[in-house]
Amino acid sequence: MEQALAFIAEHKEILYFIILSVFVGVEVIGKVPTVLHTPLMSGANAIHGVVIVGAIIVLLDTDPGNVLALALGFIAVVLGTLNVVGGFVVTDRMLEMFKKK
Amino acid sequence: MEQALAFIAEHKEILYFIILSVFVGVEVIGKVPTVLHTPLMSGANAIHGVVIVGAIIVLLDTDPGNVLALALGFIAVVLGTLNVVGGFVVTDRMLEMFKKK
Amino acid sequence: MIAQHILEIAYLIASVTFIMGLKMMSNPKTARKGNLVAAAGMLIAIAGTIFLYNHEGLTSREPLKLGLIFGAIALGTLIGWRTAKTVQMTKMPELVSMFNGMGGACAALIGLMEFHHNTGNTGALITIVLGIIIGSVSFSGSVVAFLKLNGTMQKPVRLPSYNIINSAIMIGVFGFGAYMTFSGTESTMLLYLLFAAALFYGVMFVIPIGGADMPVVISLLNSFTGLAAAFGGFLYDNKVMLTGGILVGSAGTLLTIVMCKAMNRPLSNVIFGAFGASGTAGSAAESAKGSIKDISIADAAVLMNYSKKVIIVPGYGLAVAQAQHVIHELETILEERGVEVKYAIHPVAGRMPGHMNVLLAESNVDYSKLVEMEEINPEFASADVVLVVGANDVVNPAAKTDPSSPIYGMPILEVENARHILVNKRSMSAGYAGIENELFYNPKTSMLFGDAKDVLTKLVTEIKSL
Amino acid sequence: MIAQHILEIAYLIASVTFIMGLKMMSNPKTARKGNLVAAAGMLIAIAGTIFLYNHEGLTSREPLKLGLIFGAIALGTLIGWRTAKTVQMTKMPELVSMFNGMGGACAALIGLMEFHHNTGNTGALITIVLGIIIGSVSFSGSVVAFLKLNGTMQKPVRLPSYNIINSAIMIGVFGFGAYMTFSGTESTMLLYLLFAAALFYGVMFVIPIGGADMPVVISLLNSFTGLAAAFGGFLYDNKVMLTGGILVGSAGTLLTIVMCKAMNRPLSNVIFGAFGASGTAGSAAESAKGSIKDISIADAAVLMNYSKKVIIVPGYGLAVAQAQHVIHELETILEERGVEVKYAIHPVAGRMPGHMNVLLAESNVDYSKLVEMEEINPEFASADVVLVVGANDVVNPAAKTDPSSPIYGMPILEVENARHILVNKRSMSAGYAGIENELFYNPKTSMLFGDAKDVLTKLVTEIKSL
Ligand SMILES: NC(=O)c1ccc[n+]([C@@H]2O[C@H](COP(=O)([O-])OP(=O)(O)OC[C@H]3O[C@@H](n4cnc5c(N)ncnc54)[C@H](OP(=O)(O)O)[C@@H]3O)[C@@H](O)[C@H]2O)c1
Ligand SMILES: NC(=O)c1ccc[n+]([C@@H]2O[C@H](COP(=O)([O-])OP(=O)(O)OC[C@H]3O[C@@H](n4cnc5c(N)ncnc54)[C@H](OP(=O)(O)O)[C@@H]3O)[C@@H](O)[C@H]2O)c1
Repeated sequence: MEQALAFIAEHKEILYFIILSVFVGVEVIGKVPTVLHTPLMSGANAIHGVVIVGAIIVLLDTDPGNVLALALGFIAVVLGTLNVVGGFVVTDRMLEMFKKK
Repeated sequence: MEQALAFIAEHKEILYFIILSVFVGVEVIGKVPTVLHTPLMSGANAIHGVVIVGAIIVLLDTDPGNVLALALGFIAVVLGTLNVVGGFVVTDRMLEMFKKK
Repeated sequence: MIAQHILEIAYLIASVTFIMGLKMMSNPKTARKGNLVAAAGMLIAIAGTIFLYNHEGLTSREPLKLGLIFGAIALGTLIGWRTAKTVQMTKMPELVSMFNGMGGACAALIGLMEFHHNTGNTGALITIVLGIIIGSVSFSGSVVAFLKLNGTMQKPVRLPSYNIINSAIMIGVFGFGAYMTFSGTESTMLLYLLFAAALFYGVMFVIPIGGADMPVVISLLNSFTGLAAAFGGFLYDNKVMLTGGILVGSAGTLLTIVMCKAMNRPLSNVIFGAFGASGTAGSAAESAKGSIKDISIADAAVLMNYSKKVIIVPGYGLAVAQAQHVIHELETILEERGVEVKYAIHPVAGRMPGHMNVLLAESNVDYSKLVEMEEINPEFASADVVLVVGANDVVNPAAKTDPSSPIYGMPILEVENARHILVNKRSMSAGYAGIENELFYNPKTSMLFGDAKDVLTKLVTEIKSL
Repeated sequence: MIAQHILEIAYLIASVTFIMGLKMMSNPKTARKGNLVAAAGMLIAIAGTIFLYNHEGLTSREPLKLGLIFGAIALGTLIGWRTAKTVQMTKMPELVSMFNGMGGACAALIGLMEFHHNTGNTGALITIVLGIIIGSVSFSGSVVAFLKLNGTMQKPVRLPSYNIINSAIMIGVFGFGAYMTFSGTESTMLLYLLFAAALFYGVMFVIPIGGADMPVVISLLNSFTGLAAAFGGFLYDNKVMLTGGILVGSAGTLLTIVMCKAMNRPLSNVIFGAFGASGTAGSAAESAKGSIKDISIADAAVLMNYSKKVIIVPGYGLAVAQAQHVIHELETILEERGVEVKYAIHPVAGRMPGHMNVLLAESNVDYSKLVEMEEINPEFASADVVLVVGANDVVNPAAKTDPSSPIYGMPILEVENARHILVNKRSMSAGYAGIENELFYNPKTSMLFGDAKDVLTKLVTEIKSL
C-alpha cells in the first residue's frame, strides 16, 4: 500500500500528463459531427503513426553490425511510414470531397 | 537564443502541463449552452478559490512569532474561504432552480 | 514521506474533480452534481493541505496557527454561506464580482508575504510579483465593478484620452514589478507601493467602462484571478493550484469572448470605450418613425384573457423591477383561463448570459415553458399577443434591417410577426445599446408604460376580475 | 545539448499540432486544414528525430543507417501515397484497417528489438511487453478485419463457446507477458513465442465477429495502436509519442463508443457475439404482413419524372453496387426536368459513420443537397416519391414500433410519410441487422428489384427517353 502511494506520488508528473491528455483527446472528439467520423477515424489513425519515431530511434541506436536488427528496424520504419503517409493522404482525399462547391 | 531554447527544453514537463490544461479548460467550456453561462462563471469563480491552499501554506510556514504575518495570513485564509464557500454555495443555489419540476 | 505522498494524491484527485466538475457543469442535467464534485475536490485539497502539507524546517502546527486557520475558515464559511444563501437572484453579478475580488486579494496577500522569503530567487520572485499585480488588479477591479452594478457608482468616469493614460499606468506597474524582481531590493515600502500601484491600476482599468458592460469585465477579472492562483501554484510547485488556476484562466477567457460574441461586439470595444457608456445613450434622437400608441391596463387584460397564445419576452427591466414572481402569477392565471403561455428567452436578455433563465427558474416557472430564441422565433407568427416586459435591444428590428446600427447582426426575437405586441417599460428611453427602437412605433404595438412590477400586478388583478 | 533542446521543442510543437489537428478535424470548415496541420507536425517530429536525436554512446549515424532510414521512408511513402490515392472510396474501411495494422506491427517490432537491451529493467520491460502484445493484436486483428471487409473471409468463424476460449487465450497471453517481464529471461525463442501468441490472439479476437461489425472493430483496434504507440513513448520517455498515442487512444475509444451508440447497440454486444452475424440474418421468417408489389422501370421513370419533389435514401447497397455516380446522374436529369431532388442521409447508413456523405461527395453531389436525418424527416410528408436505394435498416419502422426488435430505439428516416415509396434492392434479404422490414409490405411501397447500378442506369435511360 505504502509502496503504491509512493509510486503514484513519485510519478505524479506523468500521471497529470496522461490524465490531461486523455481529457483533451476525449473532449476534442466529443464535438465531431457524424459526417466527419470516417475522416476523423482515418486522421487519428495517421496520428498514431507517430510510432515511427520509435522505429527511427531503434534504428539509430542499433549496433551497425547487427544485420537482423537493421533489417527489422528497416521494416519497422517502412511500416510506420505507411501508417503515416497513407493515413494523412487518404484523409486529405476524403476531406477534399467535402469542400463546398 | 540558446539560453531560451535550453530554458524551454528544461521546463518541458511544466509546458506540456500548461498547454494541456489550457486545452482542457477551453474544450470543457466550449460546449456550455448559453443558459448555463451564469452558473458556470460562478462555478469557475469558486474553483479559482483554490488559491486558499496557498494562503494555508503561507500560514503554516510562517514564523509563529511574526504577528503581522499571522494577521495577514489569517485575512488571506478568510478571503480565500469566502471565495470558495460563497462561490460553490451560490452556484448550487442557481443550479437548484434549474432542476426539472 | 508518506504524508507527502498522500497529499500529492489528494491534489491529483482534486485536480480531476475540477476538470470533471467543469465538464459536468456544461450540461444542464449534470450541472448541479458537477458543482458538488468540484466542491468535494476543493474540500479534499484544503483538508489535505492543513493536515499533511510539510515544508521541512519551515512548517509547524502550533495550536495558535491551527486555531487561526480554523478560525479563518469558520469565519469565511459563515459569511460566505450566509451571503450566498440570502442574496437576491437579481444580484448575481454583484455577488460573483465580490467573491472574485476576495480570491484576487488572497492571491495578492500571499505574494506580499512570500516576497521577503525569496529575495535573490529570481524565478520565485517573477511568480510572486505577477501574483501580486494580477491579484490586486482583480481585487480592486472587482470592487469597482461591484459598486457600479450596485448603483453606488453610476456614471463611467472618463479622463480625457483615458486609454493612453491607462496604458501608461499599466506599463508603469509592470516596469515597477520588473524592478522589484530583478533589482534584488528588499524594501517593504517599495513592495507595498507596488501593491498600491496595482490596486490603483485595477480601479483605472474598470472605472471608464459602463455599468452595463460589467458582466464581461467580471468574467475577464475571473480569469485574471485564475491566473493569479496559477502563479501561486508555480511558486509552491503546487499542482492543484496550477490546475485550478489554469483551468479557470483559460475557461474564463473563453467565456468572456463567448459573452462578447453573443452581444455582437468585440472585447476590445468593451475595454477601450464602447457604446455601453458613450454619449449615444441619451441621444436616441433619430427621427421617430410614426407615433406611439398607449393601451390601458383594462384593455390589455381583456386582450390577453381572450387570446389563444401569449408569448412573454422578458428583458433586463424585468430583472431590475424584480417582477419575476408577478410574471409567473400572470402566466398561471392566463393558463387557468385556457391561454397557452410561453416565455421567449433571448441568450443575452438581461445583463448576464442565461440571466433570464436563472431569474424565471427562481420564481418556479416550468422549465419547459422557457423557449430558446431559435425555437421560438417561428412561433411568433402563431401568437395572438406578445408581451414584452422590460426588454428592448433583444427585440429591436434594427439588428436585422439597419447595417449602421451598433447591434446590426445580433440575432433577435422576431416579435413583429405576432398579431398584437404589448410593450411594458417605464419611458421611451433606450436600453443597453443606447439606440432607438422602431418596434415601439409599429402599428401593431401598444405601450404599457410603468414599472414592470406595478404594471404586471395591476394586470393580474384586472384579469382576475374578468 | 543544443540539438537535444531543439528536438524537445520540435516534439512540443508536434504535440500541439496533433491536438490542434484533431480539434480542427472536428469542424467541417477546418477539417482539411487540420489534417494538414497534424501532418506538418508529424514531419517535424520525424525530421527532428532523424537529425537531432541522440542517446549518448548508443546513437550513431553511419551512412548505412541513414540510407536504410531514408530508403525505408521513401519506400513507405511511395506505397502509402499510391495506395491512398488510387483506392476506391467505397474501400475506405479496408484501407484504414490496413494502415492501422502497419502501425501496430511497427510498435510490436520496436518492442521485439528493445527487449534484449533492457533485461533486468522491469519498468522498461513492462512497457516493452505491453507494446508487443497490443501492437501485435492490433496488427493481426486489422489483417483479419481487412480480409473480412474484402470479402476474402466471408463467414464469421465461431468455435463453440468462443467467448470463454478467447478470454482464456487473452489471460494466457498476458500471463506469458508477465512471465517475460518479471522472470528475467533472455530467451529469444520465448520472446518470439510471445509475439506469435499475441498475433494468434488478435486473429481469435476478430474472427468470430461479423463482417458488418468491422468498422467498430477497426475503430477499436485504432485506439489499441494508439496505446501501443504511447507505450513506446513511455519506453523512450518520448513526449511526442506519448501525446500522439494517448490522444488517439482516448479519442479512438470514444469514437468506438459513439459509433456503437449511433447503431443502438452496446460495444460488448459487438465483441461478444451479436446479431451482426448470428443466425437471425437468414431467418427473416417473421410472418410477412401483406404482399409485395413490383413496379417496372418504365412506370418508376414516369412516376419520378412527373413528381415535384423526390427524396433519395441511399444505403449500404448503393455503396456495394458502386452506384454513387449513376445516382448523381439520375439527380441531375430529374432536376433538369424541374423536379426538386434531395438526399436523406442517415448517420449510420452504409458501413461507416459518414459513409454516405463521403461516397456522394465523391460523385460531386452538391453538399447542400445532402440533408441530415433530423432535418429531412419533417420533409418526407411533402415528398411525392421516396427512392430507397440499397438501404434497409435505416428505414425500418420496427425501430419505432416494435420494442422486441434489435434495432428498437434507433432513430430512422420516416419515409412512410411520403406519397410513393420506391425501394431498390436485389432480393428480399435482410440488411445488416438481419431482420424483416415491414416497409416493403406497405401499400404505398413498390419494389424495384435488381442491382442498384443496373436499375439506376436503366432508370436514367428511361427518363431521358420521356
Ligand atoms: N445578457 C448578457 O450577457 C449581457 C451582458 C451585458 C450586456 N448585455 C446587453 O444588454 C441588452 C439586453 O437587452 P434587453 O432587451 O434585455 O434589455 P435592454 O435593451 O437593456 O432594455 C431594457 C429596458 O428595460 C426598461 N426598464 C428598465 N427598468 C424597468 C422597470 N423597472 N420596469 C420596466 N421596464 C424597465 C428600460 O426602459 P425604460 O428605462 O424606458 O423603462 C430599457 O429600455 C443587450 O443589448 C445585451 O447585449 C447583455
Ligand atoms: N454506418 C456505420 O457506421 C455502420 C457501421 C456498422 C454497421 N452499420 C449498420 O449498417 C446498417 C446500415 O443500414 P443501411 O440501411 O444502409 O443498410 P442495410 O440495412 O445493411 O441494408 C442494405 C441493403 O442493401 C441491399 N443491397 C446489397 N447489395 C445491393 C446491391 N448491389 N444493389 C442494391 N441493393 C443492394 C441489401 O438487400 P439485398 O441483399 O436484397 O439486395 C440490403 O438489405 C445499419 O443497421 C447500421 O447499424 C452501420
